[in-house]
Amino acid sequence: MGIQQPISYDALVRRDRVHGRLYTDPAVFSDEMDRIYHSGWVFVAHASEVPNMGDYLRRQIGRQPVIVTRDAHNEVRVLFNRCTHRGTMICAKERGNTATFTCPYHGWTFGVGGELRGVHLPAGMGSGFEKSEMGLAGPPRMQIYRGFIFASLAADGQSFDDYLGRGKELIDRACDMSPDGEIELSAGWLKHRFHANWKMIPENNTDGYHVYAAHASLLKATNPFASFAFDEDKGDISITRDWGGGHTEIDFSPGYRRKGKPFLWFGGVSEAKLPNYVARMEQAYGKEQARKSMMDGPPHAIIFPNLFLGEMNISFMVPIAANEVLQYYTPMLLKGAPEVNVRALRQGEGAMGPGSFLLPDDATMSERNQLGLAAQSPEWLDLRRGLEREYVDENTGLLSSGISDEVTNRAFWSHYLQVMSRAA
Amino acid sequence: MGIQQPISYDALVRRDRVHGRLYTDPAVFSDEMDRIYHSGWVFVAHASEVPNMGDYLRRQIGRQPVIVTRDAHNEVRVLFNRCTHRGTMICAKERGNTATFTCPYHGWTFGVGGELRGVHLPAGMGSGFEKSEMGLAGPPRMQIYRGFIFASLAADGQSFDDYLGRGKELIDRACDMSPDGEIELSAGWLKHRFHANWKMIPENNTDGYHVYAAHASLLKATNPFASFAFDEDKGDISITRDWGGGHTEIDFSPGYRRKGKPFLWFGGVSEAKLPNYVARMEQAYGKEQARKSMMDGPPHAIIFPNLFLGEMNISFMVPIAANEVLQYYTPMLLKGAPEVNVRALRQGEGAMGPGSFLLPDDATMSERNQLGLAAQSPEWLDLRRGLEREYVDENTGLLSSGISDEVTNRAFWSHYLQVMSRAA
Amino acid sequence: MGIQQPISYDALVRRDRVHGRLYTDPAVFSDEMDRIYHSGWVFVAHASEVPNMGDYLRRQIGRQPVIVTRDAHNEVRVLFNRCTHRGTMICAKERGNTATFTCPYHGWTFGVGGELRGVHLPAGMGSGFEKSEMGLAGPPRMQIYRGFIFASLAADGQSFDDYLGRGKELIDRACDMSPDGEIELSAGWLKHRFHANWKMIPENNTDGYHVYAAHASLLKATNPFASFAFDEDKGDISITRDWGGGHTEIDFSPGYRRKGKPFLWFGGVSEAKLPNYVARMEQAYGKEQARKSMMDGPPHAIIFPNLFLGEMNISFMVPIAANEVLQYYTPMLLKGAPEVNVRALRQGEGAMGPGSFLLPDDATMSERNQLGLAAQSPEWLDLRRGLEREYVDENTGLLSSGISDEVTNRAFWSHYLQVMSRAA
Amino acid sequence: MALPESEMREIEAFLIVEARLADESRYDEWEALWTDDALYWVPRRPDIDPAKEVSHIYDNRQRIGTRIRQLKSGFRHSQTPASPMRRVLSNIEIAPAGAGEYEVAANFMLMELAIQSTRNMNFWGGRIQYRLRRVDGQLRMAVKKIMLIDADEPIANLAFLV
Amino acid sequence: MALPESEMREIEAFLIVEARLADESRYDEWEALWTDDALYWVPRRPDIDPAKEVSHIYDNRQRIGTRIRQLKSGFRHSQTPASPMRRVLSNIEIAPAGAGEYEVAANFMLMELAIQSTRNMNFWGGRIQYRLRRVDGQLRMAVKKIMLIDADEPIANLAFLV
Amino acid sequence: MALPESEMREIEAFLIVEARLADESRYDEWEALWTDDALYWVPRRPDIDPAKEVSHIYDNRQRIGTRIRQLKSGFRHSQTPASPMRRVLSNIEIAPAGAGEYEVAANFMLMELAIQSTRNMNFWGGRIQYRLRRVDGQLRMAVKKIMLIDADEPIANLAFLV
Ligand code: FES
Ligand code: FES
Ligand code: FES
Ligand SMILES: [Fe+3]
Ligand SMILES: [Fe+3]
Ligand SMILES: [Fe+3]
Repeated sequence: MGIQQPISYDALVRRDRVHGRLYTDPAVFSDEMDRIYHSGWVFVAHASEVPNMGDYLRRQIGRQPVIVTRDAHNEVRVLFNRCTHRGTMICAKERGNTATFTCPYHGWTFGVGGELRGVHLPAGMGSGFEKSEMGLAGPPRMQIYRGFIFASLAADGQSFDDYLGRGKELIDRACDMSPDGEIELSAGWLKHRFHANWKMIPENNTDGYHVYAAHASLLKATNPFASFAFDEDKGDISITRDWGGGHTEIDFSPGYRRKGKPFLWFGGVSEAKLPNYVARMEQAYGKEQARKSMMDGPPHAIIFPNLFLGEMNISFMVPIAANEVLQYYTPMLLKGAPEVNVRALRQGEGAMGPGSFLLPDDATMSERNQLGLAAQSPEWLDLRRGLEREYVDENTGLLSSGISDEVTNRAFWSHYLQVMSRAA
Repeated sequence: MGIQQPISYDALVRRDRVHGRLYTDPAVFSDEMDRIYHSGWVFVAHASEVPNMGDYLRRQIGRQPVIVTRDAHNEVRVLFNRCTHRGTMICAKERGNTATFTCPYHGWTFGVGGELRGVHLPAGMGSGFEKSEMGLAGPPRMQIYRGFIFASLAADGQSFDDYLGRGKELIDRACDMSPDGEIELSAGWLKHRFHANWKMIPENNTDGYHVYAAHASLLKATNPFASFAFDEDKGDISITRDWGGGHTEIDFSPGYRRKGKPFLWFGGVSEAKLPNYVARMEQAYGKEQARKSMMDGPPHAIIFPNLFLGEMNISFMVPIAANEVLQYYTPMLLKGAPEVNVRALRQGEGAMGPGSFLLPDDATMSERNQLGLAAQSPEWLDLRRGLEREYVDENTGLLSSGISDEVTNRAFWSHYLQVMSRAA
Repeated sequence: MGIQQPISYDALVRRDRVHGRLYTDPAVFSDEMDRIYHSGWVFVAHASEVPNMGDYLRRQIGRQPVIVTRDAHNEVRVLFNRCTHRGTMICAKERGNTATFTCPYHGWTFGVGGELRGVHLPAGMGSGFEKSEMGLAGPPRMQIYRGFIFASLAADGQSFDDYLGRGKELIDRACDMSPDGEIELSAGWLKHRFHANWKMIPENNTDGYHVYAAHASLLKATNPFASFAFDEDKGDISITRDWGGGHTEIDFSPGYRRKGKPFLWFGGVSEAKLPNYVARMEQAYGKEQARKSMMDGPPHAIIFPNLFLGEMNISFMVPIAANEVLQYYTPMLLKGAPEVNVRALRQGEGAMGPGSFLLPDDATMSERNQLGLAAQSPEWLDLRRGLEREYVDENTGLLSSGISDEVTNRAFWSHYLQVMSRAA
Repeated sequence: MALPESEMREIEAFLIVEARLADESRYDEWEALWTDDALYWVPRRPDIDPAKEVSHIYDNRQRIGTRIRQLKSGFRHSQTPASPMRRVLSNIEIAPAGAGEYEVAANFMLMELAIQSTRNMNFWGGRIQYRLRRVDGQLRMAVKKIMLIDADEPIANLAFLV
Repeated sequence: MALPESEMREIEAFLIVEARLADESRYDEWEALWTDDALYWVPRRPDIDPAKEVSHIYDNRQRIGTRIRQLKSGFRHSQTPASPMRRVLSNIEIAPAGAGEYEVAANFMLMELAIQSTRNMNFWGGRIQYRLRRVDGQLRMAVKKIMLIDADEPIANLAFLV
Repeated sequence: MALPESEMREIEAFLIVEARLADESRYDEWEALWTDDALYWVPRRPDIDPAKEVSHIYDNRQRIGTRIRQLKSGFRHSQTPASPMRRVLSNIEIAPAGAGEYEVAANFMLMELAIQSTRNMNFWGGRIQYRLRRVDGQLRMAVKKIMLIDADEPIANLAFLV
């Protein structure tokens, strides 16, 4: 073990393969925190999680604790969970509603907007002390798109529009499943911890190739109808897409369309069971667009690096170490669609979370992936599936291929290489 | 993550602030072990813990295990808990009395003074083998001041007198609470583990500013009298002091004096309840000095880096990692004052240890401090309280200020910077 | 903590002593993985553990997971437990029998010989994809000597013959305890975890000096006969040997011979209790050689770096970290000797494993050794025992000395230095 | 109020059998303990409204069936091989709930060895509320609500029978 | 010697209720279980003399009151929010001690989630000796002595009701 | 089938005493609980054949004696000092086995503090099968088979009385 050299990522990421070290080396993880999580744009929370003035919740941006609040001007704020006096974590509760945060150590009081309200025995701070300069810090950049809150810990760098890019279309499709055009993340989060590298999650979430093997047990356990999600022939015609910027998708809609029935993405519930939803959607978007939404369903897509639009669920991920990660899940509730939401809760329990029918097997795959990578031969992971048959789709203009092809993984890695190659 | 550079501490410690990295970076912790704990003077134990010939107990000096013994010449010895044959820890029991330590691995026997007594099958060791050269090693330097045992693992460097400096006056005040001028640490140690950096403990212990917020629950729970220790107006007139060399104090005596009643530092017990103590003190020190001691009480002070004179308790601390520390506490029993000691036990249980009314909240503050420092904005911890109003007190010649001012923390850090700036 | 320099091992390993850092420094451990476990020859398993076609079991080579199988050609194979597609650990079960391994992630199927059998939706892999190139990888070099499977993860380097050297004679002696010349490791493995450096195990296993102290409790608990293994006078005449290449032995046979009774190595069971064994041995090897084997017993020897021939037990060790190791044990069953084997099981339980009468004390010694080495004085471990009286034995031509001498430990370290001094 | 001793022993014995069948992944026998109106519930917090919030598990009788079929499929990778585990049940409180029903509560701790992946030992603990009912003289389980101490923290796979 | 079954059940039920009130940080109800001469004791070693050595907790009735007021103040930061926890009580041994008193012992394990700071799960375990007394027909707790296995090791905050 | 309550309490009390004597390393009293044909068994897997496979512990009465003498020798370094520990026994199932014998099973968890070396807290858990026999009116232990959850994983020293 000699001197530690900077890592050259272009030697580890190739068009058709990536090196195992990227998942196992703590030095790579440290670089990722610097270059991706502590400077680039990351998903933090959704505005519907803090609907009312004074609402707050705790999150992480990379390894750094933040509080998301709704301030006195009814604005969403992201604040570091660190007192400006001596650095104490001011908020221990995971969520709640408050007028102020009082630091338990010396009693400084901050407003929900982060402004410093009160200092115990203020005279002692001296003449140079300006409360206005001592409010809670926040990320230099924060942007909200249709309720999705993103932040960057770097003052400069890629613009938000450039970062999100065509990922907006994916978020639009999710939100437009609601007759009011709004989603609500009010069902609470299921939280999952496993011993794998964080990158396995965005890779896995839009990997269509693993379904038949990794989720074989569910195919066997459920009747043909319920297992429609895994219908073989649909498999053939569903599509993996590279949306640019590391954003990726599996588009199941071609399969649904071929069957010609709506709501196949929703357990195939009949329209008759959702009369108000159908009516409100047609009212809101017109019959044609409403039909299209109900036929195609919400997106199944990754927004780089840590957000997963999982059809009727929203998920995000928190990297802990090279070999440990947290994944959070919640049903995507649709404003103005109570009929849908009660079903979405039960469907979410079936699909997502440590006790569900799907995610535990994905978590085990990721853990076994991590364990396997301790073996150093072969050195590389193979990413060539579909390289020879991927194509640019004329309707979308996106690099695309069949569901079982690794278009999405290559899309993730090519963007990863670009980001990691920027000097920290 | 590139090449690891030596850390320049003067960039991280400023007069009015310190950088968060000092609490979180394992490389800083490693430097601290080298420069403070494994070369400077540190408190190890008190002679009263090994009163009789053959008594021993285990301790740590930084990360290194030692045994403190009372040898056959009735001298206190500090010995490394490592067999000179193959390095086995020879003493596993935490304390006891013995004539010899027998290494369990190959049976070498050492006297309580560390001398090698017996070697199994000695002939095999060869002609060059001299028992006299193979006794247990000890720290190159060890000094005892009024029973307080300090050691340095460096043969050269700052002298003990220079290290302890005016800290002697603080130790004197503690010991002179006993009519015999001796304290006895025979009540056993409460041991506390928490996930925070060790430096938060000396900082916290002489931080007068945190009492109103961090210990608000005790103020609310106890009746005015019992809560005298936190009396507002006393707060205003108690004093924080920089004793030099990183030693710091909160002097509560001005508050006691103003009330004009003795023993306010001892739950305000009436003299009538301690007739023999009062008599013996006056006998021993003369009425005036005795009155003064009973009025002012024992010191509330830090001896750098790891000893806390906590009024009627003694405490020390063991650093484990950048984010983990142990704290030990025991009531300070006074030789010749049984009336006092039985009360001191109960008072100690109220104030100190993981189950007490005070320390759990301090531990939680330190842990939340550590958690908050994971957020990297602001980068600095603020230490400016009282900078503009601190003054040199004419009686003591010490830099001083009101109880809520950070004189003590600045005193800790300026000494820390000096020590850490010495090349390892 | 400055820049990390390469470690010069010749400064840490001397003829008569070794430096404590070799046991505690993670950088040393990392070098050991590179230079010993991930490039040199190491014991992996025994062929009798996979007797039938399709049998498999999991092992580690250093930090890397492998599967040992019996393939379709009835050949023993060592394969990395890592799918060639995306690196998933393909085999989670510890042992079993199978025709194929199916990767749970995307369903690729491999034969027990490692060959890639089936790929789900193979077309997607493209024209360049050759199944024949995508079989499970294995160590570049693998050799079996009398059923003992060794592997090297380096394509080049020391030859197997050169590595095993005269260690073959030790393995021969073990196997020749069976009338059929074969041992069978079918009794299952006891697995032991403790917090010590891996090197303490080969050192301890052929350290004759520790028996009287470390195992004093067994001497006291057992009656003279059963405790024969520790008979004082035998101690004096048993011999420690350096077999070269880091292989070491304690030869107890001189003690047995002096007593002139066979099977003293086997609890002193009388021949009358093992009539068939005695008969079959004489038949197989001739009366003289059979008598010799039954008199001298199986070897008590270390094959560098991780195999222990522990008389009627076989043991190997898995390094986990600088301060953590696993040790595995199983009785050495003798093909064609059922009378012996049932006793060997009970004898193994007495001697080996976390619940036995011997190994728990060795494990505690190693843990206490590790704890003691945290103290940094003296810096060195003493290895001089017998340096002045060791001699080259004319019969064997081996450097030898009495049982209590550290010939074996010096032999381990001199080989260690040679291996570690090779640039990684 | 107080039930006869024999009835308390009978109920305790039922809980112990249910725990053993779960510990040993005896799927069919465990499934057979349920009533038709079964609810197998692992909420994120003890007090959530399942009509508004998501739970880790909220299985009706049909979904319990699916869960068991999945576990028996041989491809439930997160339980292949099944985790060796044992749980201790204690602090049992029993109250009659009329019509041959009982409200029962107990605390538990469960050690689960994740041999299908990390081989880590996972520690689970919390409180269980059962609703038991006598059906044709036999005790059956109508509700099992497992309130994990760390249900609202990031937890490991919960793919075994908890 | 042997108590009637009903009396043993009554005593066991009392211990179970006491444990539940502690687990759920139901401070007032828990405080109400104590007699006036209460002793709530967590020694550093089972056998120490409290007149000579210090304990983690050595509360008389008044100090129990202070402890409860502190916990209820809303500012006991080391229990704000209160730790979610559950304990299993077992190996219960009951002996009559005359005059409506009972000497009771049990082993326990407790999982405590430190959500006010690290969110670590802390594991506590040991043996408890109780002295129970019948007061106006009701069982009350006169002594609860909790002997933690690691009482003499460095331990985490013990600010909850153990 | 169902035993009288008093007999069940008697058997439970025996198990609790056996556990306490083991927890407290009271070696002689523990040894005295065994019958002459004793088997103290910690298998590597619940179902192994001891004639073909090795176990962690497979002590007959004589070997139990040796084990106790070793522990009492003062030189059993792996238990010097002895580990402080406590175990919880629960899920007790009792079946008469004729001729004054009983087949008993229970689950357990044990916290053991390795103060002789690392001072780590070790967590042990599993299922125990006992064979009890009435000898001269007293219950005695003929078989204690401890099936550790992680018996086939690398485990820490098992030198204490499990
Ligand atoms: S650290 Fe927040 S008020 Fe001092
Ligand atoms: S290590 Fe102490 S006698 Fe050998
Ligand atoms: S990782 Fe094995 S089949 Fe894909
Ligand atoms: Fe999946
Ligand atoms: Fe404080
Ligand atoms: Fe040994």
